[in-house]
Amino acid sequence: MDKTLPDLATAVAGIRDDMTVMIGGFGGSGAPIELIHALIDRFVATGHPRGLTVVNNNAGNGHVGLAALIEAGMVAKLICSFPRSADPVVFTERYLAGKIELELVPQGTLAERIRAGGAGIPAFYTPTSYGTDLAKGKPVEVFEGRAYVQERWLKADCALIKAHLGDRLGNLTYRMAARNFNPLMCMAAATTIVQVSRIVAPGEIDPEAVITPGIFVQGVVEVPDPAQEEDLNRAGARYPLVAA
Amino acid sequence: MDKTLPDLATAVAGIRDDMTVMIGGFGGSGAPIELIHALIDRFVATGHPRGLTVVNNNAGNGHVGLAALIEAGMVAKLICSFPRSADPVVFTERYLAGKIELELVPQGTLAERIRAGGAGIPAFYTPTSYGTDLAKGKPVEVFEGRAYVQERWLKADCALIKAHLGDRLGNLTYRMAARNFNPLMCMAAATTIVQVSRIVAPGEIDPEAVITPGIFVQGVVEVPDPAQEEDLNRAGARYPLVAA
Amino acid sequence: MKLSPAQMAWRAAQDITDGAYVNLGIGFPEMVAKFQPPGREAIFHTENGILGFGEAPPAGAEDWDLINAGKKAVTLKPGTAFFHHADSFAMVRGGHLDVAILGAYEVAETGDLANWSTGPKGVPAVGGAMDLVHGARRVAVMTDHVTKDGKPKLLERCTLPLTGVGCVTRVYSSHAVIDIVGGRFVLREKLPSLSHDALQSMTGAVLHLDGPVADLVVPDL
Amino acid sequence: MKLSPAQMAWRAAQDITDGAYVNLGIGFPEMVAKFQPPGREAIFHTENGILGFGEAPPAGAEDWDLINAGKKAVTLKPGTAFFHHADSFAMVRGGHLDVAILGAYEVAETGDLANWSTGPKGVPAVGGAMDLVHGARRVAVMTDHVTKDGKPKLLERCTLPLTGVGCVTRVYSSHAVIDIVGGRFVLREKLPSLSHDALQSMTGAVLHLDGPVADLVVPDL
Repeated sequence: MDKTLPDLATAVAGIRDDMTVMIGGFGGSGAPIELIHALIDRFVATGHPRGLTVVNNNAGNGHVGLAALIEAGMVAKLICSFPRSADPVVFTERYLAGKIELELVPQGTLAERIRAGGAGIPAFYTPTSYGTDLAKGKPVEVFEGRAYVQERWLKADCALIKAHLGDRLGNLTYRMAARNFNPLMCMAAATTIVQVSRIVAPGEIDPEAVITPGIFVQGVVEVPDPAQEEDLNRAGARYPLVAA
Repeated sequence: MDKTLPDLATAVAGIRDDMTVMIGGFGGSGAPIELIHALIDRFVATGHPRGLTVVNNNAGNGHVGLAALIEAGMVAKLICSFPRSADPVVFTERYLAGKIELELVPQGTLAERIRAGGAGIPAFYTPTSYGTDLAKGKPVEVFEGRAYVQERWLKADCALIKAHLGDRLGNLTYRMAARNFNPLMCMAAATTIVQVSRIVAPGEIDPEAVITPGIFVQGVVEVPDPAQEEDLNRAGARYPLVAA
Repeated sequence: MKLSPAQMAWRAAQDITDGAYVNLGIGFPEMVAKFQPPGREAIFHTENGILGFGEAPPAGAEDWDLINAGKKAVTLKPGTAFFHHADSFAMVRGGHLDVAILGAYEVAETGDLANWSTGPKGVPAVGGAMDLVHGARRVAVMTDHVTKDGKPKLLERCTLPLTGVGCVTRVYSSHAVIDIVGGRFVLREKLPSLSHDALQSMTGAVLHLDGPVADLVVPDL
Repeated sequence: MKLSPAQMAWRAAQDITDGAYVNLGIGFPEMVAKFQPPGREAIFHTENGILGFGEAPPAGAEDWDLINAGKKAVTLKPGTAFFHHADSFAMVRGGHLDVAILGAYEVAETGDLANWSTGPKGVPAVGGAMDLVHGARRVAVMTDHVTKDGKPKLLERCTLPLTGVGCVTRVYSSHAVIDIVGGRFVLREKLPSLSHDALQSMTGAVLHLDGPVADLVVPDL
């Protein structure tokens, strides 16, 4: 069993038009910038994939990573909790122009819906959003005298993930708070593609330290010195490098 | 903030009659034998606590640990998935004599109910047990053409937990498969009491390696060389040492 | 005269007990962490998966994998723990946090909070606020007493989309400390220079009294 | 003449593909791990929180914190991972396992399985079976073709309490390999020495044919 992939282009080759794609990260931490940029490269070369539904906590910042994916016109719908950032202009303009659909989900509900998708739980109840606009149209049930909203699982065709170490079996570790949504999305996608800073031999990751067991991972590609969205934005970067 | 406790007697002092107590472990691995025995000591000395509802995957093995707790007559009801073991005589006799109540729960549902209790999810849907006797009386709902059973959260007044390393803030690690139900039960109890093999200074546990963050823990007591249920049973041990 | 955000944060910090687990909302509430009274150790939680983090690093020393919910860099402390988002919100939703302190657009005497949407125009963003208001054992709000236009933010009923129903129990405003008890605002502290009538005129619902009103005195910050 | 449990396990092992994630039920199914065909690497999951564990250690070298769901000692292998019970059953319920191989009291032509309760007498015990039958992508059963009393275990309908409805797709019995397709038993392989009529007489429901029936040939084990 060898889940390692030779390069980024191969890693993103399976993503097709209209798929639902989960993208890990919280803001820039844990965002798989290189995988996203490889997907943009494919779109620039082939016109595909497009019409994507993207699940991420945010909506991109500046003109790299998720923001660049949106700016390239590849995203039809975004499912997120917080589409604001230091420089949200790419999403904001498209959203206000009606060019991109938004499903706003409270952050904890978003995390739990993704976990539920990975754990085979089609629905669960949460107190979150009860009595608010975000609960409209959702079933409400009272348990032990308190009202809860029924939320549904969230799954994806593919997840693009950033981890720290990975082995050929797909076992992963993360780096500090770059963990965030990444382990959950690994569980909830039919195909989970991970960029890691280093591919190590099986056993080099302490079995106690594995955060994502390999069963949740389909492909691992090494990206030795991954870019940080924050650094790119502070440098005024854009992707693709030749701006529109 | 210092959650460390001076001794086992202090650790179990807060458990009162008729409480629901979660006890970690899967068979003997991860079973907090010393905490259980301290609780038996208190019962022998004071006649309390009794009438306990115990949540554990199993029903004890031999005449130590959970089996001894049952044998002492302290347990009114057991919530578990698999009340069989190499030597299940203590539970079996009481159960067949109608002296102890049993709520049998599929293992994955038991784990998820406990997690739900800890995560503020009052109910969720699972395919597990659909169409079986264990689903009787439970609501069924169809999602995407498949039938699911609604299960409810499970919480406890107290959890007795075995971990490996712990610090004064309550951060914990576990040892191999002794992890099992322990981290979930830490989340689901109002008061979580943990025996650890070693208390270390905050920071000695790598922040990436913390399995149970301290927020889920109320008390930590050091038990340097914890007994393994399997070893005790192979040696024919009984607890209390003077058998009834 | 009114309290600065730092002064409001200082006042809110005085109510945080030793050993409390605390989540501070993005923006001004983040300042509360700086004003922990000596001898008390609160442990701060951030939605993106850190418990027990330390203060901001010096400029240039940031690690962008070590940030808080506001995407600002933080630091490690002995005893810090990392976890994923589902575990993070298990802490929130499961009732394990002692206190959440959030910002507000509007607070109602019913305890309702509106802090995520200014209406149908613009881009809505909710983040973790809706989870926090139904998860933390105590939900407090830190806010200017009135809007930039001078309109009351403490109201009989919220006019903006709600974040949560009946969730707020204390408001640290720029002019007063007000509890919400039984569907009523109860004034606990006000700036000494401010009359009750003046405060009432800045408030969109009746300020009730339940015992003496203390002077709201804070250090220069 | 019939297959031993080891021989049934050998036969079941031949169907496990390279790279498959597999859960083996307590008891005889655990033997399947020993008979992986050369060149194939299956990864074994145990409900109590280990993925990718190795075979049993020598007697005396057991670590009782390193056990499988049957409480038998196992070993580490390069790439082993530990996790808690909720994550373990997320793997099961979430459809991440390729195969589960379980024992059976009864199997019906509908795919229903009964393997947890022999009725109201005795102590019921379900463990992880009910989760596995609705979680793994392929659920197979390994069982003697008949009970110790010679009664059929493959039936039109189960008489004992069900573990799961319509979940089993293949039976490795002591005498045959039988698929369950569209609510019917379809015979795929049988012991060469056994006539179709003899096998049918040991079976509590009609054995259908869908193409040729292969000889069930296994090594001496």
